[in-house]
Amino acid sequence: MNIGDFAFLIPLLPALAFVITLFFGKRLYSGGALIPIGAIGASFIISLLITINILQNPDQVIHQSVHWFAIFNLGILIDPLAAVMLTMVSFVSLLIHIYAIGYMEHDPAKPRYFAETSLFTAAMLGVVLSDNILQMFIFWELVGLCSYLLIGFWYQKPSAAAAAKKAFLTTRVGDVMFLAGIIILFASLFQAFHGEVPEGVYLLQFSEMFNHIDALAAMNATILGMEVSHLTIIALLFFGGAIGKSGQFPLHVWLPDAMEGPTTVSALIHAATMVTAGVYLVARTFPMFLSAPDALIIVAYLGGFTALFAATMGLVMNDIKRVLAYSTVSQLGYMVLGLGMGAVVGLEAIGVSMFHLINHAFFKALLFLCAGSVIHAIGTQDMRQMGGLLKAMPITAGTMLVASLALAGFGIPGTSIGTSGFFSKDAIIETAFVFGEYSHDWIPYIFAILAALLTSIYIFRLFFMTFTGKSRNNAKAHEAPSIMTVPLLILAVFSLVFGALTLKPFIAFMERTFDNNVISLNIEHLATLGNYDLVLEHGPEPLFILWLPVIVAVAGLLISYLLYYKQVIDVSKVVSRENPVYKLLYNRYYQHKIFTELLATRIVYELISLSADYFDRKFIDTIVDGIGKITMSAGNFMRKIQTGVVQNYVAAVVAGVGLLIILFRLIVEVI
Amino acid sequence: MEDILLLAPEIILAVTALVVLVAGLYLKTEHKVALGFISVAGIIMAIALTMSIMLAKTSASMFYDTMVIDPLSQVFKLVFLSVALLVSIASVKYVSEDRNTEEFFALLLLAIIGMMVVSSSNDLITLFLGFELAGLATYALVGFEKKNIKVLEASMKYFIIGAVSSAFLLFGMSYVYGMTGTTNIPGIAANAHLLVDNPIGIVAIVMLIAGFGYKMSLVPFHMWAPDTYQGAPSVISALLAGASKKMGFIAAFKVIIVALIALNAEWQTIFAVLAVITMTLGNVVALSQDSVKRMLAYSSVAQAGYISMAFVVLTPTALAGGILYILSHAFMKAGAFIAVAIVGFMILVGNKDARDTDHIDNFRGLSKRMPITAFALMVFLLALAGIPATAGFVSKFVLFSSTIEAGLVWLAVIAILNSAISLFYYARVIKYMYFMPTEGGRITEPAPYAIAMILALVAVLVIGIWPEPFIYWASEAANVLLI
Amino acid sequence: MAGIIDSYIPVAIILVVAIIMPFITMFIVNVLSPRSSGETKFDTYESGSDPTGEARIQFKVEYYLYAISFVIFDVAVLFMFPWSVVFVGYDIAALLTIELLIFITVLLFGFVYLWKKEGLQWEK
Amino acid sequence: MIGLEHYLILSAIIFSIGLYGLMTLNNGIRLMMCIELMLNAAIINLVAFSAYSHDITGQVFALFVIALAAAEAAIGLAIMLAIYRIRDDIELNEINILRW
Repeated sequence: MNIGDFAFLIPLLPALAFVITLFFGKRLYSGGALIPIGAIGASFIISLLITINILQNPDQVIHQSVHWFAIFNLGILIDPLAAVMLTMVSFVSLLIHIYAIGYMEHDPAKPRYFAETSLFTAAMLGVVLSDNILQMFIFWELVGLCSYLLIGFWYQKPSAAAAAKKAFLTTRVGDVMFLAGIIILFASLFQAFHGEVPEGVYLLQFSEMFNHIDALAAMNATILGMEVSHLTIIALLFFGGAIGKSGQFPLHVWLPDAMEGPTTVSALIHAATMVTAGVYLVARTFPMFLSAPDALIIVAYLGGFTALFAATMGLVMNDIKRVLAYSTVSQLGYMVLGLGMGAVVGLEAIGVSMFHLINHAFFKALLFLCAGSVIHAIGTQDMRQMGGLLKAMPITAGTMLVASLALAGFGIPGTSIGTSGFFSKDAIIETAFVFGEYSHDWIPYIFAILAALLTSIYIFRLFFMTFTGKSRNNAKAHEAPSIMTVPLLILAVFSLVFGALTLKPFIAFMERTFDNNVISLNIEHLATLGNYDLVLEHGPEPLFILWLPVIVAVAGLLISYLLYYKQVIDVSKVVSRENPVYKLLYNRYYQHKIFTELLATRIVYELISLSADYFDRKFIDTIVDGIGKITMSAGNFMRKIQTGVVQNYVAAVVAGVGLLIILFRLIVEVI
Repeated sequence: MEDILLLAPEIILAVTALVVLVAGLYLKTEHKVALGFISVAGIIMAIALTMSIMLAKTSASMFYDTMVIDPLSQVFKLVFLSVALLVSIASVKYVSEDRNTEEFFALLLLAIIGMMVVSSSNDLITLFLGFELAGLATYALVGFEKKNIKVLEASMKYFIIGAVSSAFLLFGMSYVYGMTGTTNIPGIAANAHLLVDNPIGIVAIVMLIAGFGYKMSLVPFHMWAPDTYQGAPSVISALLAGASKKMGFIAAFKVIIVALIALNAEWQTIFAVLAVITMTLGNVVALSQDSVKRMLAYSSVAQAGYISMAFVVLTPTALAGGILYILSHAFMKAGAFIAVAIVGFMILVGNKDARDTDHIDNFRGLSKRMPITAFALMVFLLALAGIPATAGFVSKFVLFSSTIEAGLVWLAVIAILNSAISLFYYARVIKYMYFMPTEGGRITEPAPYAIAMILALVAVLVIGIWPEPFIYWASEAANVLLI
Repeated sequence: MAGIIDSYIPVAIILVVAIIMPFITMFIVNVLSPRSSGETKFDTYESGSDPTGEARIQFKVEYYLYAISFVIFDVAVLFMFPWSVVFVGYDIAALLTIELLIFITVLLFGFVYLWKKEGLQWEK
Repeated sequence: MIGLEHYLILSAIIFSIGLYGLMTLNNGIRLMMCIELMLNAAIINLVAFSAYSHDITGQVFALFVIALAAAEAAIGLAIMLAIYRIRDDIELNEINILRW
C-alpha cells in the first residue's frame, strides 16, 4: 500500500468533517470542533508523509486520474509544488482550528463556524491537488463560496453581510476572467487537435496543457489591431483570476473589508487558504506564463506596484486587522512580483515565490492569531485604544514581536541567522535585483525595496501602539488560555527557524515540479517562445545589495521607535493648552490624530499614502461601485418598459416583428 | 400497429388525464389527494416507457410521416415529463384543499401531452396542434385560482400574447406551406430554396421566429413572461419555465434549424441580435426586482438568451450544449420556483391574508426558518449563475466553449459578462436567506413540496457532478438536428 | 354559360324583392299608423310601470357557459366530416370505426364531466 | 379573374385589422374578436394556397385550426368572465397590477 493511494483523503476528510459537524456539531464538545481538527490533522499527516516521499524521490510524483465526462477527467496530481502547499495549508489550518476552540468559545454558532472552516480548508486542499484546471476551478469557486459564508459569519452586523457580498462579487470578477481563460484554452486546444481528441487524453490536464504549449503559441488573435498570442490572452486571464483571489491591485478592495469575519477566519483567509490560491494558480501554470510574451512582465509590474501601494495604505490604518490586511496584500504583491521575475531567472522564481508564500503563511497566521488574542482580551480592534499590553500578555507580545521581525525581514546576510521572512523576502528582492541587472529595468527592484521600508514602519507602528506605552483602555487585559497560546508558540518557532533551514533545498525541490515522471518540460525552449532571456547562473550579489533590505528594515524599526515609542514629537501638548477638556478625554487619541495630520502627512502620507488611499477609496471604489450603480439604474429604467398593459405588449411584439423584417431585409441585401 | 406502441407514453398520459377527470367527479374534496397520486403514477410510467424507447435508440416515423421517434424527441419528452413529475408532486400539496383538483391534474397532463407531441412532430400541423394543446392547457392552469385578480391578470396576459403569437405562427406557417407546397418538415427543407429571396419567405420566417420567440421568451416577445411568472401560482410558474419554455425551443429547433436550414445565414444573424438583447435585458432588469418570482422570470428570459446562442453557433457541440442547457435549466428553474412556492406556503401559514408572498423580504433568515429549502434554493440560484459542480456550470461551459471554438468570441464574451452580472441578483437572495435576521419561527416543509424540491436538487447536482450520460444524450439529440 | 346565369335568375329576383320589401313596409306603416304626441310618447313603455336601469341589459353569465359548451362540441363534430369522406373510399373501415369510436369516447368524457359539474343546468 | 394574390391581400388586410384592433381596443371581448380575425386570416391563406396548388393538406390544417380557434375562444372567454366577476368590467388597459 503506497501512501499516495490515500491522497484522495486529503480533501475528503475535511469535507466529511463539514457534513458531520454541520449536522451533529451541536451535541458535541465545543461545537464539534474536534471533528474538523481530527480530519485536518489526518490530512496533514498524509500530506506530510507524501511530501517526505516525494522529497526522497522527486521523480515519482503522485498522479491519479479517472474519467469524468466527455473529454474531462477528475484527478489528483501531487508534485513538489502541490505537496508543499498541501502540507502548509493543512498544518496552518490545523493550528488555526485548535486556536479557534478558545477564540470562538463564547459564540453560539460554533457548529456552523467549524463546519464552514472545515469545508473552506477542504476546498483549498482540493484546489491544490487538482490535476486539471477545470477541477481546480470548481474547488476555486467553492473556496470563494466558503469565504462568502465565513466573512458574513456574524451576519447580524450589516457591515459583515456587506463585506461578504463585496468579497464574493469582487473575486467573482477575477473568477469570470479565469473561466474565460479556461474556455479559451479549451477551445484552442480542441482546435490544436483538429477536433479529434483521442480516447484517454484529457485536454485540461496540466500535463496535457503544457505538452501543447507549442501549438498554442502558434495561434494568434487580433485584438484592437495588435497581434496577440492566444497563450498571452490565456495566461493573462488566468492572472486575472489570481488578481481577484490574491487581492492584487485593483481587485484588492475586498480583502481589507473581509476583516468583518472572526479573526480566525481572517487568519485562515490570509495565511493558509484563499489568497494563496491565486499565487498558486500562477505557479501551477507557470510554463504557460513563461512561454507567453509580455505576460510575466505584466505580472511583475502589477505585483511590485501592489506591494508598494498596499504598504503605504498599511501606514494610515488604525484598525489592527486592517493593517494586517494591507500587509497581506503587500506581501502577496511580493509573491506575485517574485513569480514575475521568472522572466529572467526562470523556474527559480517559483521556488523564491513559493518559499515566501510558505513563510508568510506562518508569520501572517501568527500575526492574525496574536491580533485575535489581543482583540479577545480587550474587545476592540482600534489600535488607538490599545497600548501597554506587554505586561498583561507576555506570550502574545513575544510571539507578535517574532512575527513582526519576520515580516520586516530581520536577519544577518551571509549567515544562516535570520527570521523566515528575512530569507524569503530578501530572496525576492535579490531576484528583483538580478532582474534589474540583466534587463536594465530597475522599477520592480525599487518597488520592492521601498515596500520593505514601509513594511517595517507599519508593522512596528502596530507593535508599539498595541503593546507599549500606557494603557488606553479600561478593559482588564489577560493572557489568552493555553489552547490559544500553544498554536502561537508553534507558529512562532516556525517563523523563526523555517527560513534558515530550507532555502536552497526548497528552491531546488520546487524546480522539480516541471521535471518529473508526469510533467517534463524544456524550460529554455519555453522561454524562447515567450522571448525571455533566462539567466540561469547569477553570481553572488554585491554586499551592499545583500545588506540593503536589512538596513531598510532596521531603519523602519528606528523610525517607528522614535515616533511611536519615544514620541519625539509629542503634539498633544500643543493641543492640550488650547483645549484642556479635550486633553482629558481624548489625550492619546488626539495626539495620534494630530501627529498623523501635522507631521506624517506633510512628509509621507499626504504625498503617497493619502493620495493612494484617496485613489483607492474614491477612484477604484467609485469605479467598482459605479459600474454596479449604472447597471442598477439601467435596470430601473428598463423595467419601466414593462408597463403592465397588455396592449403595449402586443405593440412590442408587432414592433419586434417589423424590426426583424427590416433587419432580415438588410441582411439579404448585404449577403 | 407496432408504431402506436411507441406513442404509449402519450397514450398513458391521456388515459390518466381522463381517468383523473372522471374520478374527480365521484370523490369528495378531502379524498382528491388520490388524484395527485394517480397522475404521479401515470407520469412515472410514461417516464419509464420513454426512457426505454430512448435507450433502445429507436427511430421510427408514423402517421404518414407526421410524427417521428428519435433521440431528439425522446430527450425532450424526458425533460417535459421530469418537470411534470416535479410539478405534480409539488401540486399534491398545492391543490390539496381545492375542489377542482381533477381539473388541475388533467390540464397538467394534457399540457405535457401537447409538449410531447411537439417534440415528436415531423409536420407543421402536428407541431401546431401540440403547441396549441400545451398553450390552451397552460392558459387555464395559470388562471387556476379564479378568485385571485393577480392570477387572472397573469392568465389574461399570457392568453392574449399567446393567442397573438399563435396567430403569427400560423400565419407564418401558412406562407411556408404556400411557398413550399408541403407541411412536412423534411419536405420543407427539401423545397426551402423556394423561400430564399422571396419577400414572403422573409415575412414567414420572421413570423415563425416571433411565434416561437414568445414561448422561448426572447426579447421583445418576452413581455408576458415576467408578469405571468410573477402572477401565476408558483408551481405553474415552474411548469412554464421548466417545460413550456423548452417546448418553444424544440419547436424552433425543428422548424427553423431543420426545415429552414437553407436560410441559415439570415436567421443566424437575427438570433445573434436576439440572443444578445435577450440576455442583457433579462439580466439587467432582474437586478432591480424585489419580487423573487419576477427576478426568476427575468433570469429565465436571460437564460433563453444563452440557449439561443445555439442557433447562432450551429455546430453539433453548440446544439448539444443548448440541449444540455435546456435540460439543466428545466431542473434549476423548476426547483427554484418550487422553493419559492414553499416560502409562499410558509408565509401563508403565518398570515392567511398575506400578499406578495414572493417578496424578497419574506426570504429574510430563511436559513433559520427552513434550512432545507434555503439550502436547496441557494444551490438552484448558484446553479443558475453557473457556479461549478452544478448543472448550470457544465451546460454553460459546454455552450460557451463551443461558441469560442466556432470563432464567435465576441458572443461568448458578452455571455460571460452577462453571467457575471447575474450573480449580483442571485447573491442578493442568498444574502437575504443567510445573512438577514428574522423573527419567524422554524417551520417544517410539507412533504410533497420537499420531495419535489429535493428531486430537482439531486438532478441539478448529478448533472453537475456526473454529466457524462447527459452530454452523451444531448449530442445524440443534436445529431438528429444536423444530419 | 347562359345556363348558369339562367339558374341564378330566381336568386336575383329574391334579392331584389328583399331589398325593396323593407322600404315598402316602412312606407305602409308610416301611412297607416295613428299619431299622437306628448311627454309619455318618449317613455320606453307608454303604459305600465316606469322603466329602471338601462335599456342595454346584460346576458346572464350562464348564457356564455352554454354558448362555449355548444361551440366546443359543435366544432368537434367537424372532424367527422373528413372521416366520413375517407370512410367510403378506402378499405380500412374497421380501423376507421375504432378510431372514430375512440374520438367519440373522449368527447363523451368531456360531456359527462360537463354534466356532472352541473354545467348544463340553467338554474343553480 | 380572382387570383391567389387577391386572397393573400385579403388575408393580410384582415390580419392587420386584427393586429390594429389588439393594439388600440380596451375591451377584452373585442380583443378576442381581433384574435379570431387574425386566426381566420391565416385560415384564408391556408385554404387559398391549398386550392391553388391542388393539395388537400392546407384544408385539413384549416379544419384543425377552426377547432383550435373555438377552444381558444372558450378559454379566453372563461378568463374574461372570471375577470369580469371580480372587477365588474373587462377594460384590459386598467389591469396592470403586475408590471415593472
